[in-house]
Amino acid sequence: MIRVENLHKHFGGFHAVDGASLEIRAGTITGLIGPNGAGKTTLFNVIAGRLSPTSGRVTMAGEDITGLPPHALFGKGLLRTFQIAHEFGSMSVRENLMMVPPGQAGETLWNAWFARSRIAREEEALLRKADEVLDFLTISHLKDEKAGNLSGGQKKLLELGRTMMVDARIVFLDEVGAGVNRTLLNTIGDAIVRLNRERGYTFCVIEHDMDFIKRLCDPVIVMAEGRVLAEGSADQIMADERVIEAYLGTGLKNKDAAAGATA
Amino acid sequence: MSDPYGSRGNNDRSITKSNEPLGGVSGDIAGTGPAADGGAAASAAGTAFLAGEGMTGGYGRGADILHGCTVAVDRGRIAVIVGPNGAGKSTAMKAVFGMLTLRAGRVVIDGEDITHLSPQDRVAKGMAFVPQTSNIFPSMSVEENLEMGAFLRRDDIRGTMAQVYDLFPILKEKRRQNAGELSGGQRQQVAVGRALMTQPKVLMLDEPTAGVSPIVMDELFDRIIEVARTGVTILMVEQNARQALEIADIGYVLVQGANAHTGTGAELLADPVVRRTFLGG
Amino acid sequence: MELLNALVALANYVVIPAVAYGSQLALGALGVTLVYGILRFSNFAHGDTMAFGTTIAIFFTWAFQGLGVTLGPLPTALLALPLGIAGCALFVLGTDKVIYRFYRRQRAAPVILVIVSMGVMFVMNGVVRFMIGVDDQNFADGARFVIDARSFRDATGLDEPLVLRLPTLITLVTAAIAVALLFWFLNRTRTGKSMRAFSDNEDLALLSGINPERVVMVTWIIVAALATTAGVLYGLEKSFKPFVYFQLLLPIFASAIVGGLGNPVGAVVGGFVIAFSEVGITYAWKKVLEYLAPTEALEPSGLVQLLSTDYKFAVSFAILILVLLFRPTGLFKGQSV
Amino acid sequence: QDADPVRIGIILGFTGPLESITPAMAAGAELAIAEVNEAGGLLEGRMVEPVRADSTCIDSAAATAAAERLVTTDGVAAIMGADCSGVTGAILQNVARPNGVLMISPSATSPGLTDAEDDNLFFRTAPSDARQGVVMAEVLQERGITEVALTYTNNDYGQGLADAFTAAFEETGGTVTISASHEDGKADYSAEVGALASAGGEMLVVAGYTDQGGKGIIQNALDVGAFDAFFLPDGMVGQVIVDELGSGLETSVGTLPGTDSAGAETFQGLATEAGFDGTGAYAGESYDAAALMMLGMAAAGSTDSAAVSATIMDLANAPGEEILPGQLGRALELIAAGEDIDYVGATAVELIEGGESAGNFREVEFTDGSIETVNFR
Amino acid sequence: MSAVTDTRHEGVERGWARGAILFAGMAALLAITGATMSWNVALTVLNMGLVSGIMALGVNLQWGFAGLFNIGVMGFLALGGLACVLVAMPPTGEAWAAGGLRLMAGLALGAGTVVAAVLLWGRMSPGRARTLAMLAVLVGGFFLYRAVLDPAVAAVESVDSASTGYLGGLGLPILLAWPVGGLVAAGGAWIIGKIAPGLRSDYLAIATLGIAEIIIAILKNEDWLARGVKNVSGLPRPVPLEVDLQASQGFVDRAASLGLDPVTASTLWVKGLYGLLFAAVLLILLWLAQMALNSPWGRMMRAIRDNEVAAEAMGKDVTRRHLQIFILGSAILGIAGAMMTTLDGQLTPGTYQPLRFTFLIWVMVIVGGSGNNFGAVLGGMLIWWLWVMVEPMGLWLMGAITAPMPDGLWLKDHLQDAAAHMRLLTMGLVLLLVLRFSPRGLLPER
Ligand SMILES: Nc1ncnc2c1ncn2[C@@H]1O[C@H](COP(=O)(O)OP(=O)(O)OP(=O)(O)O)[C@@H](O)[C@H]1O
Ligand SMILES: Nc1ncnc2c1ncn2[C@@H]1O[C@H](COP(=O)(O)OP(=O)(O)OP(=O)(O)O)[C@@H](O)[C@H]1O
Ligand SMILES: [Mg+2]
Ligand SMILES: [Mg+2]
Repeated sequence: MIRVENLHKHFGGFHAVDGASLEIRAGTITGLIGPNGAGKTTLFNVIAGRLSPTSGRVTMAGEDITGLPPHALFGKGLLRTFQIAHEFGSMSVRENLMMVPPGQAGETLWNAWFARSRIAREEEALLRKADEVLDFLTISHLKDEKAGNLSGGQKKLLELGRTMMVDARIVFLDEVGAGVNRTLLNTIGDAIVRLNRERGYTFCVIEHDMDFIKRLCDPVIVMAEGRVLAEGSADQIMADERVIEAYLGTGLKNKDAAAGATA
Repeated sequence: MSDPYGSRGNNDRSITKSNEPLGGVSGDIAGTGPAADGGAAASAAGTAFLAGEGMTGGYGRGADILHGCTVAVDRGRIAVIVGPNGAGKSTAMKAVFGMLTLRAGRVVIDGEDITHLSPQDRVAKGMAFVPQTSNIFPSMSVEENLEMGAFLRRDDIRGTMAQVYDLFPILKEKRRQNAGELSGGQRQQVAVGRALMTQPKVLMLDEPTAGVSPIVMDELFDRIIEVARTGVTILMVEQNARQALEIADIGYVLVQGANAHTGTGAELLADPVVRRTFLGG
Repeated sequence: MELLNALVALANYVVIPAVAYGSQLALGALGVTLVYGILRFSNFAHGDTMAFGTTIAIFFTWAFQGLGVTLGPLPTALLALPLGIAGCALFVLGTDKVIYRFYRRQRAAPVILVIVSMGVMFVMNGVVRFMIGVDDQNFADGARFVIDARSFRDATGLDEPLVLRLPTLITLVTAAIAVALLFWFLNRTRTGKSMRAFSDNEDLALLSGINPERVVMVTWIIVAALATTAGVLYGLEKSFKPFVYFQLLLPIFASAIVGGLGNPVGAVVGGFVIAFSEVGITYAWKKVLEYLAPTEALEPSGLVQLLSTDYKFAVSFAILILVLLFRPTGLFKGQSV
Repeated sequence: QDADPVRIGIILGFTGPLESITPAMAAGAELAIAEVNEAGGLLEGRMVEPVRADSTCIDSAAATAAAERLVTTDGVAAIMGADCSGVTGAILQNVARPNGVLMISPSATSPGLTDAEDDNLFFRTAPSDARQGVVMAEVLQERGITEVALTYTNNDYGQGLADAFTAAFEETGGTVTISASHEDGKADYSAEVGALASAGGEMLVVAGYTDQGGKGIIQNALDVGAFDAFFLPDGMVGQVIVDELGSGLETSVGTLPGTDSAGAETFQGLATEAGFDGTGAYAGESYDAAALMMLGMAAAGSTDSAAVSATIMDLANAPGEEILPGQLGRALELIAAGEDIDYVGATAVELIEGGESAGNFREVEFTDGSIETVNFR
Repeated sequence: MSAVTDTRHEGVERGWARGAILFAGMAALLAITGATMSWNVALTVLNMGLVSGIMALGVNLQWGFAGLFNIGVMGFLALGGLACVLVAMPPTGEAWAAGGLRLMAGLALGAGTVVAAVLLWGRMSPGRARTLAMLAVLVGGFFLYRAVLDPAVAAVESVDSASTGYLGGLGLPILLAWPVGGLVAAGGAWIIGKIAPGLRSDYLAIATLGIAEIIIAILKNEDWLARGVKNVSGLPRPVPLEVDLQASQGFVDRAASLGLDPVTASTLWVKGLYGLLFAAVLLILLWLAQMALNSPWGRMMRAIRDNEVAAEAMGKDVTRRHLQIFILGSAILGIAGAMMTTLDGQLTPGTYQPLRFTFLIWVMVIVGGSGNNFGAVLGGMLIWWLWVMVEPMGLWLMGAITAPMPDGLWLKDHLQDAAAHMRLLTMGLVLLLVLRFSPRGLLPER
């Protein structure tokens, strides 16, 4: 679905993405992991049109989409969430969702003035849809709250919720799990799987929670220092020496000591 | 970004307000919360080094978020708060740090009631806090961020800074870069590093590991244990609850602004209800 | 010789005036940029703050002159400057206490503060006119020139004069010192860094033990010092008139913005960009070309002026826009709240 | 008698770009009013009361509202003002004409106002630009100057005068090397001076105001040694500029309205006594405007503007006994006695068709820090 | 949680109540003005207040809806004013004959040069050749343009320069100038939006300010267009002249039957007519703005204002929407500018000063409550009322202060000399007071 070819993104002298080539195959839930600063978010930003690459090419289903603006990519069914939540702070939670669907009749001024009833019908449907999503995310009691007042985790949920408002072809999730309660994250994981199976969405998921990755993703791509370090199934990856050294580590050194302290 | 004159930082106004004096706080702490088995918490609060007791309050003039919530931790121990999103964990932390006007309850450190102190004064008392969001100075360099952590210190800070760089090697590499240009996990490391620079007596961390890679997370938890061993009292909120509870001396589960479960980290981890409902099975 | 004449003409009519005006703008813009950088709003009262500080300095200058105290070749006003700064600082601190602080506590959006500063501007406007009236005030004394036209001609034998005024020189030196000091202060000192921290993330600054009231106070004092210095130096070189000081606001803002808001170096460079584009673009090259033309026949018949001076503001703004097109947050990557 | 006072509106830009000129103008008008009151008032002892209002000079809507207040609330019988042409036009069309109120402007010189529909309610005591331009050209020609640079304040006064002067000067065979406008109240005039210097000329003609951009230009030109001789038309001639620039003007000349009558000097004396600068731009014109309208009321025997305005031309022009500043009492007596007067005033008022001043001019030099009349034209 | 919805609903109701009370208060202020000063003054203030309300509405559209910091308001108002001249003044046949067509050709050449350069830039591949080619087109075009234009301008301007000296207008009814003013301003905004689509916050602000200054410079110095600083006065009016009414027997009789003298009746009648026209325009625009704000379109705009990056990622074309709202807001400003010029009856480029025509409008929007259309309109009317009333208020204040002082005291004289400046001081004080008690504006955005 998405193919990245020898992509570079430089900030001044720093090579945040340094010749990454990878493919996200249609119909998969691809995991993208790697140490902090590996260039994952930067890669997302380049694919989603937020940053323009220094060099390299991105194609979507064979079509060159390098350098297209984000809104155009959204139109092609490419959705993304932000690692650092980007909510519309002064709008209500529900409005945050209702604004998402593209091509709403009411987004044209003419209709806003002269086709009020058509808009009303459309809004009705949007409202129902939004409420469903909020129910799913367990934040429906907050639907009229200003998004800026949400808790850290709730904002991340809202990020996710926005991608659920429309039919997408591919969704990029940048650490939706960080700050989200694990029990809820499991539910979210189930939903991702369902969307993937039932509606054929492709997902690309950045996450540091290996349980989550293991449960959902195949294949998993590991990035380090702006390049692809390894690719394979979750189990393969987790057994890979290089990945363990660069990313996973070997667990708490002081674990026993910690237990001691508790006693 | 798009709002040239939008506000910066978070929007809760109460932060800069000095706390108004509270009239007639009842000492009856255990009775204030609807906690299921919050009793342990309440009793622990009596002697703890740091305690927020029966805290009730919310943002500005809005509805109460906290309902008689109690958290307490002994000197040199680690307390972990877990709970669903929006339970009021961060709010509780802010309340302990004086960034929220309490309508009832009090905050005690080392036997001294500090309910009326401003956040600044609490910093002077040796408390340090890493907020969950906007926890760095984006247009200052990494090194300056760390320096700001040590703002109130008069002694030589180079040693501490070296320790922080040891803990987070990537920060040393990026020390001249503006913190706002860092990756999500790197920012988080800066935020924790800033708090460590304070050399606090009490270290409060709101989800320090969110977005941090496993290897760094392990380092971080290790470091927290080490820090606690030096006598620093630690209060943290975590969603990586299982790892966090493993190192916790005491754990609190908050639900809807009230204590739902309290126990040692191991107890909570062993409790199937807690595991299923809050720790993701 | 001819070449020298051409160069001297250019220096005298373009370079030196632009440098003088540029450094005046720079000093003003430093104040604007500092308020923007630390307190995060565009302070419309800055022109009137300059006028206020200058007014006080003028009163003291007159007092000193009356007492016969002077600085020799230097203008007496320099002696009165610290007192003007003190008075101005007191006033702006008072303003902050009574007015701005309330909105800061309220966490009001910066645009509210902008409008509030307009309110302050109106009030200061009245206060200044009440104190010193609306007229031109000339308070310069001491030597006016470092090099004057006649002695330059006599000394060099050139046709063209070259003039360097003492206030110009003082302004230039002061602006250079001020920007260096400010840069050093903000980037190297604890207080300076704490001010930047406050501007970056107010809540976190609080959590780091930074006292916001102190930050604000220091900011205002520096702003008062910059504003008064800028006002006095401008007044020495040209003259003091409240309305003109208000009018100075626009080029000062333009300088601060084109340089990149919040950046002291940007403010200075911005000041020179604005000054040079105002003075330079509309220059009529006739004289210079006459000197350069090898034969009479080649001398220009017209003025050789790109655009008439009618359009000098338009041109300087056009250049400003052009700069912003290529650098949307100013030459030195300014802040943008 | 304690009859109702006759009110006269004085609407000038007390705030805004011309705020430093207007106080002396208002004082001039009020001087005339005080003089009339001293002489026993108008229309069987009614005192005259000035009511000030702010035209802001630039804000037509605010000026209109202020004038509306003068007319409909304060009930002024006539308006002395306004100063800037824009607001003057707005007040004339939106307040004075609809309410049929007489208006005499001391300073609005826009040629456009000449043709404006005014129902014969509008007069000006400021001299015509056209006439002054010719006078200026004559003076220069007699002094043997054939090449000048010209800068003018970018408003109708400046531009009108510049056009008139250029035409007249070129007719006499002179060359204007450059004609550059300048904006008042700006921070820096180096660009203008640079261009003017580059164009060159024996003299720099500065058609501006004493304490506005005009002064800035002269100061700048002197400082950088671009010009050392200046020609100053009426707006530029004032004690202020002589005081401030001192010896810099030694070789300069100027023109300003006036006849060989002692009007101007007398007025300056009176002004000094009253505590303001009588040489300020348009101070004399303001005195004359106020004086004329009061004399008109006396002559018409009422405050009705239609009646008053019918008398203005007669009063201002010959024949009749010449009236100088300080002689308003005498004028009132003459009028009461039914005799003809010719109001000369501070600026040698002579109204021509269209209700504006024909203008006689004095040629002045600036020696030893004072303004000396050397010739009359 | 229904409690949340309830409080919100309550908030909305309270908002309405507050709005109603404040507007009633505004009406009361005008009524008091009418009763104590005169109804003519009250109507004068009301009329310009309505126009100010429209101006504030335009700024609010840009700032309150979309967060675009436009401080070039003055320029758009001036463009509206220019439209009045171009539409309503009679054409100057002689000037047209002297060089009108050549002038038009010159302008077309200028525009053509720019278009050619832009096309070239788009067609050619990046590189030095492109830069050189474009420079060549621009420089060549510029000289050609000047060569054609300059003589034409000289010819046109020399036609009876004291009273015409310009091309004149189309001689159409002046009411037509209002929509045309909107169009002209919209055109200006379109150009700006095309040139500087990426600028934000204060950087956009200074760019718009610059463009406004450029527009004013052109108006002041291009005499062939609208006489420059020589001003165009005597614009036709959409309502009858007072003097004509006073001369009409029918009107005088009707006035007499109401117990009014002809002067009062005619001035009030004319002002009333203006008021009706302005109110009609204001209501239409207010309705349109309100409908737009409370629609998915408004929601989208608020989203863009809140977070451009996220809005872009959610498929909204931020640049286009910014351009759209910038044009709309500017068009409203253009309409207001044309209305103001119509009311003044003249175009005087020298009077366009940022303090009055940009910053004061901003004060209106913020004091009224940015993001709230009714707030903006209220702010427009209130601040205008103040702007006019602070003068007598200031004088009164000074009078009250100096009254107890003995005559001849220097302080008294000094104070009385400064009385005129009490105007701005009072304005400042009232402004600070209002913002003190409602820091988010009188009618804050909900
Ligand atoms: N605007 C920028 N300027 C300079 N360097 C940048 C910028 N943005 C990112 N970087 C650097 O690029 C590198 C990659 O950042 P990126 O955000 O892509 O990492 P990541 O893989 O998403 O990490 P994390 O897991 O912490 O989110 C980091 O080292 C970061 O410091
Ligand atoms: N500034 C604020 N103003 C008003 N309400 C707020 C504000 N911040 C948070 N809230 C509300 O308070 C409740 C508790 O928020 P809090 O941030 O304490 O949750 P949390 O337990 O930290 O959740 P998370 O795990 O998602 O961070 C939430 O419902 C949230 O909507
Ligand atoms: Mg990332
Ligand atoms: Mg939280």
